[in-house]
Amino acid sequence: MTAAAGRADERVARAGLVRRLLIRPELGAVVGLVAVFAFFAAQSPVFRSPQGVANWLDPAATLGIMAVAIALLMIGGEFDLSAGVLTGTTGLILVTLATRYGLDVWTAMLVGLVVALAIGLANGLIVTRTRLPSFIVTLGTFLMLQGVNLGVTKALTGTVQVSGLRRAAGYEDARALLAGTVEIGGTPFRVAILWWLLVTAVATWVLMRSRPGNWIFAVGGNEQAARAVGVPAARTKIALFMTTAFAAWLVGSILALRYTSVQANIGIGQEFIYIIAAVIGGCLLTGGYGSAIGASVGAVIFGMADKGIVFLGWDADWFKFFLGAMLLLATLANRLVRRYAEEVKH
Amino acid sequence: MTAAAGRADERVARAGLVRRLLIRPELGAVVGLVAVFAFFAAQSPVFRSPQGVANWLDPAATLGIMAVAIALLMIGGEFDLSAGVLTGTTGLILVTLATRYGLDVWTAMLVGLVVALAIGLANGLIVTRTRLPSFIVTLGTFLMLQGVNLGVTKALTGTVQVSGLRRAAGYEDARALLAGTVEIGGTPFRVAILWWLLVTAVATWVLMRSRPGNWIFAVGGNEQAARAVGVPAARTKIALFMTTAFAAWLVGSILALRYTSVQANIGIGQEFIYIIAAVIGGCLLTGGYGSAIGASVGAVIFGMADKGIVFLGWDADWFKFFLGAMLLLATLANRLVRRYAEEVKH
Amino acid sequence: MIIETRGIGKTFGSVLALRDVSMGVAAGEVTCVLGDNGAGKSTLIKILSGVHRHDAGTFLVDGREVSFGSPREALDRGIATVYQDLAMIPLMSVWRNFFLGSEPRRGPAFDVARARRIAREELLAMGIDIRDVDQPVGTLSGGERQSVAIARAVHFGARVLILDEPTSALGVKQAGVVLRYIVRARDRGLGVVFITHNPHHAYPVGDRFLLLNRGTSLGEYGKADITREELTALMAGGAELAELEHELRRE
Amino acid sequence: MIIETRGIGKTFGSVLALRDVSMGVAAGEVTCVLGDNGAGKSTLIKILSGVHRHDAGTFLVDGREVSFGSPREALDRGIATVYQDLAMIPLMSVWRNFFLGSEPRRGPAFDVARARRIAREELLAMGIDIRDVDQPVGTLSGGERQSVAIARAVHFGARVLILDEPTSALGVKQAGVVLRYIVRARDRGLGVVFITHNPHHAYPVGDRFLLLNRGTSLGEYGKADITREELTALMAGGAELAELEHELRRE
Amino acid sequence: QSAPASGSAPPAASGGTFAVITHASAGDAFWDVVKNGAEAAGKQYGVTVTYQGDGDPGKQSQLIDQAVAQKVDGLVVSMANPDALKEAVGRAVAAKIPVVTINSGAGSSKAFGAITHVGQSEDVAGRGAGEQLRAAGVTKLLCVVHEAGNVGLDQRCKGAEQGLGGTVERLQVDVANLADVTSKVAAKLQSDKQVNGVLALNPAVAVAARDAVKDSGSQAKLATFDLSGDVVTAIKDGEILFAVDQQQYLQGWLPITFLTLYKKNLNTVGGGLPVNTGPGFVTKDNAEQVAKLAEAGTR
Ligand SMILES: Nc1ncnc2c1ncn2[C@@H]1O[C@H](COP(=O)(O)OP(=O)(O)OP(=O)(O)O)[C@@H](O)[C@H]1O
Ligand SMILES: Nc1ncnc2c1ncn2[C@@H]1O[C@H](COP(=O)(O)OP(=O)(O)OP(=O)(O)O)[C@@H](O)[C@H]1O
Ligand SMILES: [Mg+2]
Ligand SMILES: [Mg+2]
Repeated sequence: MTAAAGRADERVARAGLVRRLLIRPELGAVVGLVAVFAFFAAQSPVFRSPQGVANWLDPAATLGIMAVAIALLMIGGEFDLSAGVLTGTTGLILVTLATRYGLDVWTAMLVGLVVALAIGLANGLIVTRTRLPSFIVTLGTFLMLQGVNLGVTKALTGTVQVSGLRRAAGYEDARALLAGTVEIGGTPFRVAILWWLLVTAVATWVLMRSRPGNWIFAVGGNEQAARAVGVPAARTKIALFMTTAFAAWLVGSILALRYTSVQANIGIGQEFIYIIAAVIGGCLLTGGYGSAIGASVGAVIFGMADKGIVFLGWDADWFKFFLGAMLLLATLANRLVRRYAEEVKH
Repeated sequence: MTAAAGRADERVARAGLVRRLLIRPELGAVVGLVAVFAFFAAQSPVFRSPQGVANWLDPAATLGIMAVAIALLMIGGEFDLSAGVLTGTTGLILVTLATRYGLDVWTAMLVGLVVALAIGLANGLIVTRTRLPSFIVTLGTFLMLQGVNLGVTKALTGTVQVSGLRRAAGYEDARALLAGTVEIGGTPFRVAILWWLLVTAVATWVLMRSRPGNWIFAVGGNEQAARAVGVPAARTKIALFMTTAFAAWLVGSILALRYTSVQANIGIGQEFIYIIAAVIGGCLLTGGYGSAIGASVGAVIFGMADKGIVFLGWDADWFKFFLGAMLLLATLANRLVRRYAEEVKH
Repeated sequence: MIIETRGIGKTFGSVLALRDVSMGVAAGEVTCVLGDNGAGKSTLIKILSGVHRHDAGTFLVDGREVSFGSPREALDRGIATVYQDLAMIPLMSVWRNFFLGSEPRRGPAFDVARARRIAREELLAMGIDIRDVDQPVGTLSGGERQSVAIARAVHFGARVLILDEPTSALGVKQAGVVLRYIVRARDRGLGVVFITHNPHHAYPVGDRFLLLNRGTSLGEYGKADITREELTALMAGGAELAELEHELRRE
Repeated sequence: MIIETRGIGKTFGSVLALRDVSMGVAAGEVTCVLGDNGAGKSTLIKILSGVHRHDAGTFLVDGREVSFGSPREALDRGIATVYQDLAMIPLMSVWRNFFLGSEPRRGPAFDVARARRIAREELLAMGIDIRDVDQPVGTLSGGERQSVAIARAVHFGARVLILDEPTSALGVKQAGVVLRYIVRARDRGLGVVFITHNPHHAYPVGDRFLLLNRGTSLGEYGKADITREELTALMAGGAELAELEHELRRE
Repeated sequence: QSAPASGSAPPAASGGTFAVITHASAGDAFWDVVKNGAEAAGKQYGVTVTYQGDGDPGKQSQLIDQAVAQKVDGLVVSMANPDALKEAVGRAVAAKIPVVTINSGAGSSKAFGAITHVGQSEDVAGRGAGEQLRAAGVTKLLCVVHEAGNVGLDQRCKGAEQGLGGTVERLQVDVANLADVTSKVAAKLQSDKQVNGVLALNPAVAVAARDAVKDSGSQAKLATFDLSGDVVTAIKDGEILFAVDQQQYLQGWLPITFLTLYKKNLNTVGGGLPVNTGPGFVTKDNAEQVAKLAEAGTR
């Protein structure tokens, strides 16, 4: 009755490679990606030109970095609504310190990183200690950071925007590393794209091939059961909040270096776009399921739909309408493919 | 060994009435309410004056109507991100039809109601048919409605705001019913407050004392198990989406009648405030738990904090900071009280 | 025969959970479904009760072919089920769970007082003395939860009662109560489908025995055709159990 | 005694789940915990394994008083547990569940290949032939799921193995395998705590029997002090079972 | 509470309390200068100035109601949506609180009972920008709207359309995400080569649009509303043609001045006619002078 390991089981129907691939969370999203790309590329030659690709990949990269971090957090069963504003906070710290207090860019970035990690730690500690839903806790930090961004910037500089980073020491180096461009086939692409690919690769490795990855799935799937087998649930969640904060710092620094100025209300509303990208990419809102690659694909789908409409020149008043329809169709395609993959017989 | 029903069980410690009350989801929120009220009332005489109370009860009422509907939906395990924009849609329909197409106010409101219910139905059908998460589906409708609000308003009127409802037929009657004021002790209070109390009462009755109420808890708690015992899960969810749409219509009409003009971007961002109020009031984001009264209390807490900060005259730049801190503290108080109630011995 | 299946089968993606199973449930008879873990017992009864749709073979109720789209349709034909893993809503109170889907009404309202009373009475009748029917089901012990599900199915069971491992989490006394319920239901003319791993529970109450193994049927036996020892032997896949008892006792 | 409790108790809000229970677990011995549904068995073992903190009495491990704040602390002292209701993460694959919290490493990485292989082997050794260790646990049958949990606890069990109704969802053959595991663990010098409702499972393997009733202890018996019939009678709350068998057979 | 309060609860001993209530959310670059102006005037005259704002006309009228409940000595209101504010302003006037309207709403100001109006509506400023762009040879203009459905922004674009006399296309962007602004503007410029002018309505958007013009290799002329340090630098460098400067500092300073005078001396300024504050333009010629002022948040 016990079959030798490795012998084919008569109770398992032959599953084609294609179907096995389609079952992965991210490969459903890839179908949405292809559909959206095909739609726009067919109608707009600029959209599919290298220059066009560089154009829509650029915002997809910064969104993707955040979406990947948020996806990890969501797989771990938590939300972070403060991540968007935190990109602003880190940017403001960088520019203010480098332009008003004479720090060089690297030191200013380091201070920003420390503050970001402290905020991530605080989020994590409050969530794990009080057991309040992270939706509420990070909503609190979201609002508080918004106030701090505005209040502190006003108090220190008298305006709601700080600028002039270009003149700071170390600016050129930092810019080349984080906000420069690389030429590929004659078209300049933003280096942010490389950072994004790196973040996605690392996150995927952590999720699939490391112990913490196993813990992330577990605390999101059933925290109590995970604790019962000895998973350090609180530490895992705190680490996830700090990862998100790290990503926010990275994105905040990239944007501050690129535009050399930061407005105090930057990043507000972005937190939901991160979540949207993660969900399009197959993350469950209830936790325990999802993938980093999926979130990246979700970011690209969002970026393509968002820019593609502009490339097609559709009426700006109806922009949001098309965007909504596009997202719905992309997720639907994704879902249909997955269901097909799961249900196909033999 | 089987104890007669009704006989006190030696395994149950005596539970004081106070503790039994505190265990209810909404009574935890009430503690947050009292704390926030005491805080502001102590510092601002205007805040506790009848006029001040009328002042902060007014936004709490419209928020409360929506929060109650969203709370029902969340108990049923779903989100509706399109509810905020839908208040704008119904308002725009009302004002446009009544001012540009000569319909009287009542007919225009009826059209708005039909459209709202159709949108709720569509949300519900898409969610139950495709099994996509409602977060994504209603995000799609949210964006699409935003586009429609702007696009249609621009197309029909050439501007982004329509006004002039005051001159429409039937305006005075409709206004008296939905947007008028009633004098209590010499201070005018908005009738919206009465509508809000009515909505809360009806929702509470439905939840606690009707069959659909039982189904709502069940589909939110475990949809598959609920289906397995014969609960019409899809119909319950669709009804919940339509209830939310109804509430959005009610609030949209109240606001349109009160301000006689509607801007095409109205209601954007409100969807989260509804969810916030529901969560402050004790609803679980994962569904299956919560109360309508709690959501109403959450709305009052939010309204008090929102207006109280203005009454105290704190710097507007820091407004969001105080709001965030206030919400966090209110939910924390709520949670501590509940945990105390659950853990106290004998 | 109230319920009959002919060569029924079910596939989940690439997993063949059930293949070519034929069985019947007659009024006034208890059909026991026996088999190893993962043999497909739960899958079979989920088809009977409308949770899954079969994808091979025919499924007849009262001689007419059906394919249930939802458990409601099965319930409407008088098929009540206790599931192994789809039992209860943890956050809801005992009495709300008890009446879920079949709430008693008074006028337009849910008759809460009656629901509370009946839930408590039915549970007491099963020998489960719940402290407080307002307790969320999630805080009950495993066996208490199972008892609530059984009491519910028995209370609402109309023509066919399906029980998926109802006694596994129960104490000896409570299991006895359930077995008695099964016999009583049978005597009232209900058809009962009873899944268990315990031959001591199956043999005394069963009239027919359907044996499943790795998704397929090993045959259906009438009580007359099989002795308790044969049944036990078949369930244990040979003489394993006797040997085990022996082995354990030795030490 | 590896583990000892003296007059231990636990309250949930107003519910007194456990009162004044004293017991011991010695190396090389099997302690069976028996009792009706809701008697407090799971509550007791959750205290032993660090899920709940006791709020009365003393709890000693290796003679020193402890109060575990988390299951990790219990695991670190070599106490491995199979829970009745906190078993598995449904959306995770079998092998990920199997090694959850104790992942094998190769360098900084989770040694996935080894984890897969060991999970499959350990399950095969239990007589559970999982088709595909990549299958999410949520799609396994009830018994298969239970087997994964047991195989895990046995694999990692260091000094004390606690099993909360491990055999209730298992087929006869699989239950036999588990009983054999218990005996083997005992022979290797582990202390075993075994909860079951089946006296036929408890008596052959148990060395001591702790009887719980409505949250309190009815006493702890050595195997020498009690016969199988007395045990069965005590578990069934008197002569009920015999009477039942008789009653059912009559018809 | 340690709010770094420029306007805190206890009214200052002397002059009284004036509330400024606008239709902009906190942190908006344009309105922040208005706020600075009002607060500076408050300090100058020894009166307490509170500033609140909300883009939702309903919320704005609630803020007015609150100010009335607090019995302030004067009210400064921007009226992007006069119809919606009619009743709230009416209640303030009925409570004998002097009201000065600012920015938009000049047409309704007198009818609602305000003592005067300061500033001019956004479409006048927009018209000015359109005329300047036409002079620079722009025929097809891209108006970058960073908040869909915002009345003020819509009026700016409409004004520009009138002033330009050519085609104006609108583009919706998200001001909270500058990378998005850059790539959307670039996308538009790449896909529609006819566009030879871009009008940003916010300085941060202008900086992002500058990158977009560069990235896409377009020759489009760029202009913007409002100032920031980076915008002034870009004007000096010739990357931005000009910035519309409504001198909105005055829209904060003057009303407080007028209300103080009204309170002390019952002066009314302008005799019911609006007092205009602009628009002015910052170009290469005068950029140097205003650079410092923009950094300080008064221009
Ligand atoms: N939704 C599903 N997706 C994939 N496989 C499934 C699904 N449900 C069941 N299976 C597989 O089908 C087989 C039969 O499962 P089933 O639950 O019917 O077994 P069972 O006989 O009830 O076992 P047990 O006695 O352990 O409860 C199992 O091997 C299980 O892994
Ligand atoms: N978290 C909790 N909150 C409230 N009551 C609880 C909680 N956990 C357990 N109880 C109660 O404590 C009592 C003992 O539960 P326990 O799970 O220990 O029983 P058990 O002996 O394991 O029963 P079974 O054999 O049915 O599994 C039960 O009546 C249960 O309702
Ligand atoms: Mg089963
Ligand atoms: Mg138990």
